[in-house]
Amino acid sequence: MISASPLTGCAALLAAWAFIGLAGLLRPSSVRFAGRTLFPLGAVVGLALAGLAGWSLLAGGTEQLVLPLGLPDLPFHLRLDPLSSFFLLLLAASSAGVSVFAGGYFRQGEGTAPGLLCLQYHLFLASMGWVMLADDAYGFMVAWEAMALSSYFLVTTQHRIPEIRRAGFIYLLMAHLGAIAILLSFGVLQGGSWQFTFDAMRAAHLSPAWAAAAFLLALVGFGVKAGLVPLHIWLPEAHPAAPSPVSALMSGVMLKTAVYGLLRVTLDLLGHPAWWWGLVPLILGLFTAFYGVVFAAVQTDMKRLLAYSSIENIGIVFTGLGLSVIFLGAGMQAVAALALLATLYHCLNHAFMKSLLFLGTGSVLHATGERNLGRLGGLIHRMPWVAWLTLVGALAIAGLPPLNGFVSEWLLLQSFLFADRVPHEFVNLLIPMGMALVALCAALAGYVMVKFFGVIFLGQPREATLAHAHDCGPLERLGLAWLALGCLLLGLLPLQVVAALSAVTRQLVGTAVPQAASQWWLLAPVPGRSVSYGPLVFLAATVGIVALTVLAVRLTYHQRVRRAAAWDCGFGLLTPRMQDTAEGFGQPIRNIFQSFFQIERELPAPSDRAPRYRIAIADRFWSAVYEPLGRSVQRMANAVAFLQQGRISVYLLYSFVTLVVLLALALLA
Amino acid sequence: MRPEDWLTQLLEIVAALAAAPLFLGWVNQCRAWLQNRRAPSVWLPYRNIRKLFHKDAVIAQNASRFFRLAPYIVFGTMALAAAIIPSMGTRLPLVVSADAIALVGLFATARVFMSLAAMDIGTAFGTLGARREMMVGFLAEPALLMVIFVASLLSASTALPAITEHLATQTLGLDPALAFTAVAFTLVLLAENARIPVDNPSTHLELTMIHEAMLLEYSARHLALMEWSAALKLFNYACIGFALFIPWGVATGHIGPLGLIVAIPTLALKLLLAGGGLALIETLSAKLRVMRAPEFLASAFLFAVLGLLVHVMLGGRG
Amino acid sequence: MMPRIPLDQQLLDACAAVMLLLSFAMLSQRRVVSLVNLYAIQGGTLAAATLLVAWRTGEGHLYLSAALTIALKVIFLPWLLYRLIRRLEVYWDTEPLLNLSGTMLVGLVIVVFSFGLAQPITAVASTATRSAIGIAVSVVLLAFLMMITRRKAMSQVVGFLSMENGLFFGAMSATYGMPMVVELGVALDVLVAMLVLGVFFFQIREQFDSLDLHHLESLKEGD
Amino acid sequence: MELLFLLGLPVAGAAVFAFAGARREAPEFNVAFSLGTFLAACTLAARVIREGSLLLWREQFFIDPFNVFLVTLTAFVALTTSLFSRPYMRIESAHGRITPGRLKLYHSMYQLFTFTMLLALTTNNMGLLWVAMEGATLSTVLLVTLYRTAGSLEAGWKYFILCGVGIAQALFGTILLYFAAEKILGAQGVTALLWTHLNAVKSQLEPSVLALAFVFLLVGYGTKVGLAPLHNWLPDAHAEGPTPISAVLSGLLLNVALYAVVRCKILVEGSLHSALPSRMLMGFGLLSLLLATLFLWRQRDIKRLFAYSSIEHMGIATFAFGMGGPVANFAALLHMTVHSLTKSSIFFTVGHAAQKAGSQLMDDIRGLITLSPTIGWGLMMGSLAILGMPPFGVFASEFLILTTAMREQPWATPILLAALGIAFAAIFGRVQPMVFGETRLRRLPHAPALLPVFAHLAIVLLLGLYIPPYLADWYRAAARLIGGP
Repeated sequence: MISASPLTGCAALLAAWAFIGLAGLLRPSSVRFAGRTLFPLGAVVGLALAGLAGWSLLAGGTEQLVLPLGLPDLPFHLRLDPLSSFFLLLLAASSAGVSVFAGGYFRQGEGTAPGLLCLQYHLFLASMGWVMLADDAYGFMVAWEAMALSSYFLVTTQHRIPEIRRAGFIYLLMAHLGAIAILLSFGVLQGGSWQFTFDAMRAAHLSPAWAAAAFLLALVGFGVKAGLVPLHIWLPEAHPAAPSPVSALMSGVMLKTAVYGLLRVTLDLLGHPAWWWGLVPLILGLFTAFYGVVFAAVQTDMKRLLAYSSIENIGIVFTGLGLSVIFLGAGMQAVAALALLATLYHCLNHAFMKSLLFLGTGSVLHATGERNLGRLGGLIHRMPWVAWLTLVGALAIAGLPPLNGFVSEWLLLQSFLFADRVPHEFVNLLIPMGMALVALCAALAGYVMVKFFGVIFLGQPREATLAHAHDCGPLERLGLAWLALGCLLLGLLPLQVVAALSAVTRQLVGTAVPQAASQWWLLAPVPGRSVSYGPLVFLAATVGIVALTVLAVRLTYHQRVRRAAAWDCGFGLLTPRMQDTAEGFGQPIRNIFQSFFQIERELPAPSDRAPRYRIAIADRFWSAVYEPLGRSVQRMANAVAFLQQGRISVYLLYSFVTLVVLLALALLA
Repeated sequence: MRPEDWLTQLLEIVAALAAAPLFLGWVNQCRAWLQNRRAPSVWLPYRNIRKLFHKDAVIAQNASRFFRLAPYIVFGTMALAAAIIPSMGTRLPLVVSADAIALVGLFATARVFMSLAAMDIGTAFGTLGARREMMVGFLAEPALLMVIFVASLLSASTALPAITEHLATQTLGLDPALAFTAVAFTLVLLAENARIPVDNPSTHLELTMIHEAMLLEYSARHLALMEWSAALKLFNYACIGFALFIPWGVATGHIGPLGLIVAIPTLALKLLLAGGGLALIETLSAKLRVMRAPEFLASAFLFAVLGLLVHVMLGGRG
Repeated sequence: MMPRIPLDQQLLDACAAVMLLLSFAMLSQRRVVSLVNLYAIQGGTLAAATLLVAWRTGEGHLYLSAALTIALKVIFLPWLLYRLIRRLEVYWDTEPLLNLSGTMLVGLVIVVFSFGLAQPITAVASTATRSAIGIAVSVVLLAFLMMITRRKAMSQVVGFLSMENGLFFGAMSATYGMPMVVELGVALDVLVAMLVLGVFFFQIREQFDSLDLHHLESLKEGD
Repeated sequence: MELLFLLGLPVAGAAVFAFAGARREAPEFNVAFSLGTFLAACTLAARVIREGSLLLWREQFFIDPFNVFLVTLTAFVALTTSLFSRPYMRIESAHGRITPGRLKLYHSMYQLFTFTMLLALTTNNMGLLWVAMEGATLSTVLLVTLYRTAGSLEAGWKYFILCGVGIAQALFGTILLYFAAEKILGAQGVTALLWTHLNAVKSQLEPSVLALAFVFLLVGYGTKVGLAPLHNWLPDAHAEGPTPISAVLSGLLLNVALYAVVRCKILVEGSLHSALPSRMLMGFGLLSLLLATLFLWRQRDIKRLFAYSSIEHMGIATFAFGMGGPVANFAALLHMTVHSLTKSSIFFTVGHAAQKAGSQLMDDIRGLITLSPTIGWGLMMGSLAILGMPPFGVFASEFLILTTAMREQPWATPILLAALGIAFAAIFGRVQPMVFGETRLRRLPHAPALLPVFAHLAIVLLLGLYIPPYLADWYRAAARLIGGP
């Protein structure tokens, strides 16, 4: 019954990942075997999968497959349609780079044994792939939780460190709660047909109330995984705790599985969303984006900074998603397609940019053993490869043309500009504010990235030990280069990407964005408006002018350059301590958005022998939501504990009373 | 695209490169007049640049390649920006490849490279300048975007030529939305070009300076390029302002010699007026403390958003 | 003139009344030895009632069960309990958790409730003894109450046993007894239970050297 | 014939061990007897697969889809537990916690307990069912007090009294059932207590009487299921007895008691035609779930922790039976199966962990995987499985239960959500530091038994991904049999 086809191919490749992982158990403690053989192999599988997924995305077909596994009445269904192909592509393409990097990254004696690590890592990949292929609720949930579980074990690789254990615990707890919410949403979706296949859910007819309930449940469930504020608290804990390649996968890919799930439920299974649904993800997304970027700006741990920046990007993605739902509900298919396009594009971009950055931090971590920005600096001299490749990611995520981050933000803003066409006055007013917020977030992202790159790689080394930092190995370079190349190409060939994505938009909102311009290098997707963007020309022009300038300068003027000590207004005794620290760089943001943070300062007194300045910034949601929650549970637990005093007479009394009460009930009934 | 379009394109770039320092000089001269000082020559910026190009470059030992690359990048982006702003004609070949949002992106690129370069040496002033520059930037950039969005909502496009053509062909009348955004834009222009009240281009007082602090380590040709691109930036902002708010006179449609004959003088006139106005503002206002700058820019942002809301509430005419 | 109730019927009702009376007596009795006496008498009454019914209905297995009752509940178990009491020197129970008058009051309420409970059953019962079902229920629940209120392990056990009596009485009066196999099984269980308890008492005794239940209140949640 | 072996072997075993239970190789014999029982159960199951339901020995015994898998499961868990208790008991005596005499008692009672379980499952006679349930209490009460510590004695006493009293209520319920039945089936109570006959005529039974009967039966057997607020004996008995007993109590006794409750529910519902029994089950289920999770929150003793988790899961299953209908019943049956497998495997690992730490306090157990990875991973996996993490089978049942509840009883879903969340936080938050982190545990004199642990987990994993067709058919048939409101 199983014949050769893209779907079976993808399934086979996922299985291959799983087997590579299992192979790790053959020589669990051998770094060479896992690193030099298995991880690169995994990367190759990733490339193959990417090719396959890309091909089926362009083909735009849909095929299904039923596995002889699962519950008796509900075997695992698989389905490969444009949407899943796209996210598979995202997963495979970015994970290829990460896997290669990981091959060079993992060292001996890092908690979990390399072989086991390899197993968990590849199971993580495979389960993510399965999530995107699953076509029934049960299979989806199994894959979903398998993903959470494998990533949990990866996060707790260094399980001897209490903070990391705590992070893992919070992560898995939140993931579990989210999973239950998703499960309940599926319970609504099956619409009493007791068929848990997605086909049945597509066919089921739900009353508006039930449909809304399903949507909101799904939003909560997937929102937890995506890190939507206020469900985000696990993310800044777990992502930094994991080894860098894993952080890269979690931020770059795993968050997107949540987006995939929400898209699947909202636009595919539910089908006809009401326009007001979109407001929820729109508002939440905007808030998330802003919250994330503001917190990223004040972080002092480089991986936490990136984690918060992931929150920001997820916020932007959800904004686009909400926007497209609103447009769709208002019957503006073409614009909805544009917004959806922006969403998907941003997912793809973020997968590459964020993975790249996390891998960069990984190399820095290995070279210096430092995560604290306050102890880094000047690494561009010691590790040029990492520095320049990371720079690409940083510029991309800051949304600068002609790199990829800019394209998706451009598309998003373009779709925002249709706000005044929505036939709902209130929304008309609301959406421009959203546009303003998105602009602000984009600008702040630039701030964050200048801080990130500048403090780590530029300036003078803040610690003497940094002088011994070494550049990363060949495998790591390969991985970084692959991702950087991705950022560049996605930025330069938007038209081709958009063309590939049109199959997805066609599947989800029934239409693809138009391509007004005839030139292959010109992106003009905006329906009914003559707006276009041609990054290739853009780049060519810039490079051209720069080259001309350089040439002109070289030809006309002498090349004499003298090296001297830094001028610094003639101030001689320059020490590295005089540069801005990360705290210093975040200070304006701290002042401007004071109300967001829960700040505790430790200021030195004038008389201090060893003056010390410390500042700790906490997430308000902990103290506002989660700690009270825990306390109330504790209180309830204490309250009920009173019931069990150890007195047998009391216990007998319970039985007696129960008996009497039930008898009375039975008599009355 | 016709060949003469390419010609206009080239003309614009060259004109911008050539006129930018002059414009800067003009502004300084006006300022001097208004402050009863003996005005420096209008050509001073040119001499300055030329002098710098002849000097030997002195670079700090721990400067990386990035430090030397940055000036060229900044200069290149500014030149490209000049190319895509319809200051004389709207039929520009390069314009199709970058709309207003991309233009803002270009400015952002320049800013990021400049700040990173400033951080490269690792001096106190450099990082301080970079930080302040980014702080100004992350508030000014969205404000500028908002300004542009209002215009593009009016003209249903973010392509600058389209905006200009639409506004130019519009019957002259006061649009409250545009009025608001005009105010916002002026504020942004002041902030982005390191003018009073946000920054003072003619001081090296470390506590207050922003833009200059970033250039401290540069010398000779690198500094020249930086100065030049600063001038270009001012010029570009002025041209954006014209394109959005007083687009009349810009040659729309396929441009002929006649069109240019009208366009060039009008542009010159506009520049003269704008320079005077700018100098006036700078003279009348006092330098703000750096910590007040965010409030200043927030108000700019507010004006822009108000313009947007007003536009929407009055039922967009887009 | 009212129809004359047959003699055996009167006797049966008398037995029922005695059972109830005994339960109350046990509820109030604080001397452990006399508790056991009461229990033995209750067993005897139960046996008598069983015999009466057997004689009246001529059901063979009821004779057997009566014999079983006498052997187990009138002779063996009381004997066992006496021995335990002597060996462990537990003659008095301390003040019950609920004082006497209170217990009595609750007991009365329970009796009323039981009659209400028994109504639907007696309504459909066809046995001559159906009127006794309510009594059986109240015997069971009173024994329950006794177990709740007592503080000494020994008297709790007696309560447990008298609950067993109530159950048998109920079975007898509702359905002329259970199938033989069941009755045997139940009897066996009671027997084993008692033996186990015997072992238990000694274990508890050697652990705490007393059978007071307040020793057995350390495993708990509340603190 | 198979039935003879199934019931005969344990009795024989009990008799043998009563004399030879203290010998050095007694544990091996214990395993042998359990193995024999298991084989008998397998042949029986095979026969059921071949011929369908069976009525044996003048209808006194019967095997139908509802109890066949429970019989097999019981025999299997009894076998694995005996495997586990081999090293466990040796280590205990090496640590000097039990004497040879008690070892004798232990082995003999262990077999007897197995017998009562199997009898309760296979008998067709409600009276015998009661007798067997009481027998189960009696045979385990002395095992709970095996260590003769103050705590164990207290636990044993509470176990004895509470279950004794409870079971007495069940007897009264049985009497009422008989009373109602003989009206229809005639006296000479040979057939009147046979479940099959009762089931045949259930619609004619007097509703008012059956309603009362059900209350008594529910309270009676419910006490042994551990439904709140009748559960108070359960944590003490689990925590104080030797771990193999905790394993079989959680893994088998609770299942059998629930089985009895459901058997009664089938009859009563058939006669009542009202949702009363279902409502009562749902109420008990949710109450147990909620209370158990709240108690979980403040546990310090590891065995108490998992005892409460047993209450929680029994609550879930009861709730599912209460909802009724093919899906929920199917899920509940699956849940009974996977819970008993998972929970017993957890107790296996817990037992060894406690031996390593020399204490049952969770604060004393740290960093298992650093010292003995297998036990550590076993505990981790088991806990994750019991917490409903896929791809383990517990997730499969909870998946069906939750989705059903979302459609059928939406009002209950917030409770379920909260309860599952709290349970997860409570259990996983304690298991993680026990498994991970630095360690200060000691080595054991005998190699721990790992086969049972991973055998159970493997089966649970399998059930999450693939349920054998005949098992599925049994579940379906049983689900149909149980029906619903």
